[in-house]
Amino acid sequence: MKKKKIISFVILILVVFTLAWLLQKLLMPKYMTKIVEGALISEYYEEKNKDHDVIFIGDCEVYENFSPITLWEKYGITSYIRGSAQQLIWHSYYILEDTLKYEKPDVVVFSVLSMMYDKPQKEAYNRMSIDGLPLSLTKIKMAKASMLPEEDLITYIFPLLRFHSRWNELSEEDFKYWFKKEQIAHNGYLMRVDVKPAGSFPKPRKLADYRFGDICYDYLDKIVKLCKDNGIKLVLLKAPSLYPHWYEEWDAQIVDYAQKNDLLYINMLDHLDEIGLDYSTDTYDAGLHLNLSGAEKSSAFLGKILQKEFNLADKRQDKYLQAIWQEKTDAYYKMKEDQYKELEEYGYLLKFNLKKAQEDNRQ
Amino acid sequence: METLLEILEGLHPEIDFETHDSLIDDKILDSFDIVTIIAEVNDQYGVAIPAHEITPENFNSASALYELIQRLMDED
Amino acid sequence: MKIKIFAILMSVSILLAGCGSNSGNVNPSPAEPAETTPVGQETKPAAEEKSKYYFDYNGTAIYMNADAKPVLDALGEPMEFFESPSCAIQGMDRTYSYNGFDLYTREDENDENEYIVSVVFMSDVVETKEGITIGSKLEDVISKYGDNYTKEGERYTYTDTNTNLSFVFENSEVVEVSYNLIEN
Amino acid sequence: MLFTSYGFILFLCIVIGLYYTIPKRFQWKLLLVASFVFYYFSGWSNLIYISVTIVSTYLIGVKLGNLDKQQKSYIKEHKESLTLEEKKAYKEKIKVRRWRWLLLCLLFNLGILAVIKYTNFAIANINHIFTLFKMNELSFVNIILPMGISFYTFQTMGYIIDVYRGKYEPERNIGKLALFVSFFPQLIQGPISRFDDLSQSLYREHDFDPKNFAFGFQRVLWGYFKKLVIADRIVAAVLEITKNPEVYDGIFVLVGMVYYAIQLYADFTGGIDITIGIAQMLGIKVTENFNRPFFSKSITEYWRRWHITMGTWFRDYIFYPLSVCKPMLNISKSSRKRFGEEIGKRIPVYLSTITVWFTTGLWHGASWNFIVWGLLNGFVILVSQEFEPLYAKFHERFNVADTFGFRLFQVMRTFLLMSSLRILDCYRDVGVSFRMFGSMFTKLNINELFNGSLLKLGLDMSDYIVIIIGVIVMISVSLSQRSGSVREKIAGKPVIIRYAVFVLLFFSIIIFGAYGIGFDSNQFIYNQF
Repeated sequence: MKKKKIISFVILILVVFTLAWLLQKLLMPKYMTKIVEGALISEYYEEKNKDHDVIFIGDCEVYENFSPITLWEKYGITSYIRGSAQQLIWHSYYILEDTLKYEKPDVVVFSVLSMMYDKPQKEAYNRMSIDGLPLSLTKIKMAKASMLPEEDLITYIFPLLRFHSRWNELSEEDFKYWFKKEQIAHNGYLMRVDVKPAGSFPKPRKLADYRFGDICYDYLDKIVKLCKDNGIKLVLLKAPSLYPHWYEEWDAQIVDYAQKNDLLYINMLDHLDEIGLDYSTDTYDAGLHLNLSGAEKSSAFLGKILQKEFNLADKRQDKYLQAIWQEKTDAYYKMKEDQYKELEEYGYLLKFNLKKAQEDNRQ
Repeated sequence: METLLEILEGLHPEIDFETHDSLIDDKILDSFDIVTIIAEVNDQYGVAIPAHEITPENFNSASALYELIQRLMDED
Repeated sequence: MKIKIFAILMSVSILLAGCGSNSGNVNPSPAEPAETTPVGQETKPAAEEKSKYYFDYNGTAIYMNADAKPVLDALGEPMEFFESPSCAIQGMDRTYSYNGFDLYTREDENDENEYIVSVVFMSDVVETKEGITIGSKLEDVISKYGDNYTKEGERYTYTDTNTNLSFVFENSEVVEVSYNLIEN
Repeated sequence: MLFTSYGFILFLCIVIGLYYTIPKRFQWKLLLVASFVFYYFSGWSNLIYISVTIVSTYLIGVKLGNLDKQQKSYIKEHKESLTLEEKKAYKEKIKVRRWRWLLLCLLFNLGILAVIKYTNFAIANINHIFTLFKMNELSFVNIILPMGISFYTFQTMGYIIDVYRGKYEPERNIGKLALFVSFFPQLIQGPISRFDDLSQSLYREHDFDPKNFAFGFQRVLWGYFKKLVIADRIVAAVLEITKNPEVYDGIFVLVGMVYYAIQLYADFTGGIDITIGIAQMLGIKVTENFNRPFFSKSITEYWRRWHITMGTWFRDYIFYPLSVCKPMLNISKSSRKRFGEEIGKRIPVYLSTITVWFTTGLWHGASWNFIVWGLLNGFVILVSQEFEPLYAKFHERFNVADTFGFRLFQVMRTFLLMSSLRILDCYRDVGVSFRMFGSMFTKLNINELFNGSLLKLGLDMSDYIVIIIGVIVMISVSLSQRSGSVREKIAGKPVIIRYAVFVLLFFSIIIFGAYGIGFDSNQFIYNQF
């Protein structure tokens, strides 16, 4: 009799855990049609061939302004962008630490704009950067480092405890992507083809203190050390976006930091004409982020430097990689066409203009 | 014993106090009745039933109550 | 024996009274916790009392956190306009540039009403109603606004209810004046 | 540390895990340590208050015990040589000394409670008077109220009075007494246990009994269900209504009353279920604090089924001693002479009832609305006491007493009466409460209910569905409790059904619980006490 009781008890525990897992997957936001940036981080783990020459880490400055497909097509460099919305520097550090569990890239490119934020901004951004990671010690450390006061660490270990209240917001999307998610980015690049020419920008405001926060410098040191320990070349990068304003005082600090740590620092804002960016056609939100044509130009520029500085081999002849990247390139161009078609039909991209789409009830 | 029965009947004429032996448990006597009984007993027998003697054993039946009064009488 | 215990109790109660009053977080409402307080009583902010720091641009009083629509209509067509959606979430930050100052507004992602978050002077064409503008000296500022400011680097900030008025100096001359909404 | 915080759940798992692994003789010591750790999290200065109460009660308890022993041995020794008078005089001397020690303990501990809880209330009132005379006002004192002080102070005072009365021997081991006072599940909101009840199971060695453990765990889950799924979800609407009396009057006051009754019931009984459930998981028996109160048919019956331990505490330690003490008996004697039998009989009862209900109100909170709430309760009880004969005549004419309809009427009447008394808790201001109660009749228009304004109270349709289902579940559980414990019935069912019920209950808490970022998980109403 005792044995039977234990077995039935074990079955109960199993049932509870599977049910909890199923409900968690159902209730967690899917980020497939709304706020797609949320799905970027988890997409990396679906990648079959986790072996890239270059890994990008950072916020929208990387996942909107560079296209790994162009890097491959022009220079045979394999790359992946591990970006997420409002990715703060400690997010970047832990995401890099997590990525190194799967692969050892030759070069890591880090977008330095996130140095301007020295405290977590919004709970939603924390969730989008952290929930995508599989449960691991890195994820727990990352959550601890980024949590706002009202957040609990356990809700990152069991996200069901955070998203349980979505039960009355479940939509068709939640059921459709319950188990299988669609790919929304190309090796981390979020494509947008629409255009919105840049106008003027408000004059930059005077800051009380231009020095970056100490916590930012701590984590920058940690990233430098992590790369050194793994024999990876770290590149500091300022993407060519015109807003938020990149103060000279900030630039000076990064230049100084790069010299002290013998790192390559590229401020693409100083090479706009060399890149050939035209902010009336190459941006989709008046200069904040580049669109597809802008991203391809900036990738071409960056690829040349990376290849020269770190003599990255041109792997376009590699049969194995060719097959993999052919598939990625086809998907890339297919999405490009679809987006152009959508642009002609509606005049804007549905996925990125939810409110307008709902108003014209096309969603 | 008669005076005691008179007091009890005054409160609940419908109850036959001679035989009934669970006045408290059946919630026939509530806290008001108990207080009035104590006041009456103090008046008639000149004996003050202390608060900690207010227990179901002492108040469940008229006989038990009478025993209590006797005990308190020869104590002081 | 009795006196000993009595003495101990008395001394303890004196100690108690001492630690009682200086102990940690203050009970928000001085009055009682109640048997059945309906809990989480965030009292609705009393009618938004106006902060004494507001920008007056020829007759239009611009308060922080105020509804943007009437102010924008009053100020008329801005010289320049700039809009920046926050990274992924649907909120919207906007900047309207007028003659000599920029007006910053924000639109919440859920309730869609646009409110004013800050006003920044860039030239001496405009000044605060107390008469301070670009180029004013540190002494003028202190004489007009007093000295209970908080200093952070080169920025001197005066705070009142939901607004702070801050001046940035370069070699003790004002180079920027701004009214900012304090976000809690 | 709140029952609804993750920290508490972790703390609980650790304590229970240790409890059943360490050698049995250390079990109660573990609980003592756990209780102090638990209390530490509510603020270290609170530890001092509770320790002072424990030490003072222990010392004086032992003192009373010694005096009692001294008296018995002295009498036994000089059995022959002492005359009756000498014996009586000696007993009297000892009695007076024990009385003085009791008084010292009561004044000291109740003094602490009074100083901490009521100083600001007293200052507020003094200020009112000062303003009359245009004198400058006293400033408020910022004393944070230690968690659960009202409960553990009353519990210790009950212990010391019982020891004084010789009901049982004082506890000689200070650790055990400390555990009785600070047993963590009941520290925050009671129940107010009696030492002779709780000590029977508190100090015994318990080995793991699966059935008891499972029943305790189910009761904890049931407590969390009521608290998180129902109470914390409906509180938003209660707040919306009570915070804007000028906007929500008329029918909304009734809506607010009913919502508040649901919230209070679910919150308080839920918390007590968690307390009793945890104790049961540890093999410890804690007295029940509720007995399906909303089915009571009269106010007196209601107060015998709602917050039972408070009711019995006030009855045993205030109502009875007050009504049988010498001065009261003299008053009743003299009033009987002067006003005759009828009134004379009533005076002591009236006086003690009013005093008891005044103190009950005051105990609930240091503000006038609670005192008025208490007095109103007392008043209604006395009035229904007076109407007894009227009811009796009524029942003779139409013997409708045990028809279902009449009993339903009585239950509804009691529910509505108690809910309207509770308005004083919601509006926290006597004037506003009465005005709102009045507006229920003057500005009553029913169709306000159906124009969708119910959905603007912070609850949308899905919230209402969850609450309605929750209330139905609560009612059906209460109904089935009439014929024996629900958990026994479930335990009788085949395994599949038992597990299904458990899984359903568990996941309804996780999914429909009103906790986390979306809702600021509320403290238990009672434990701000």
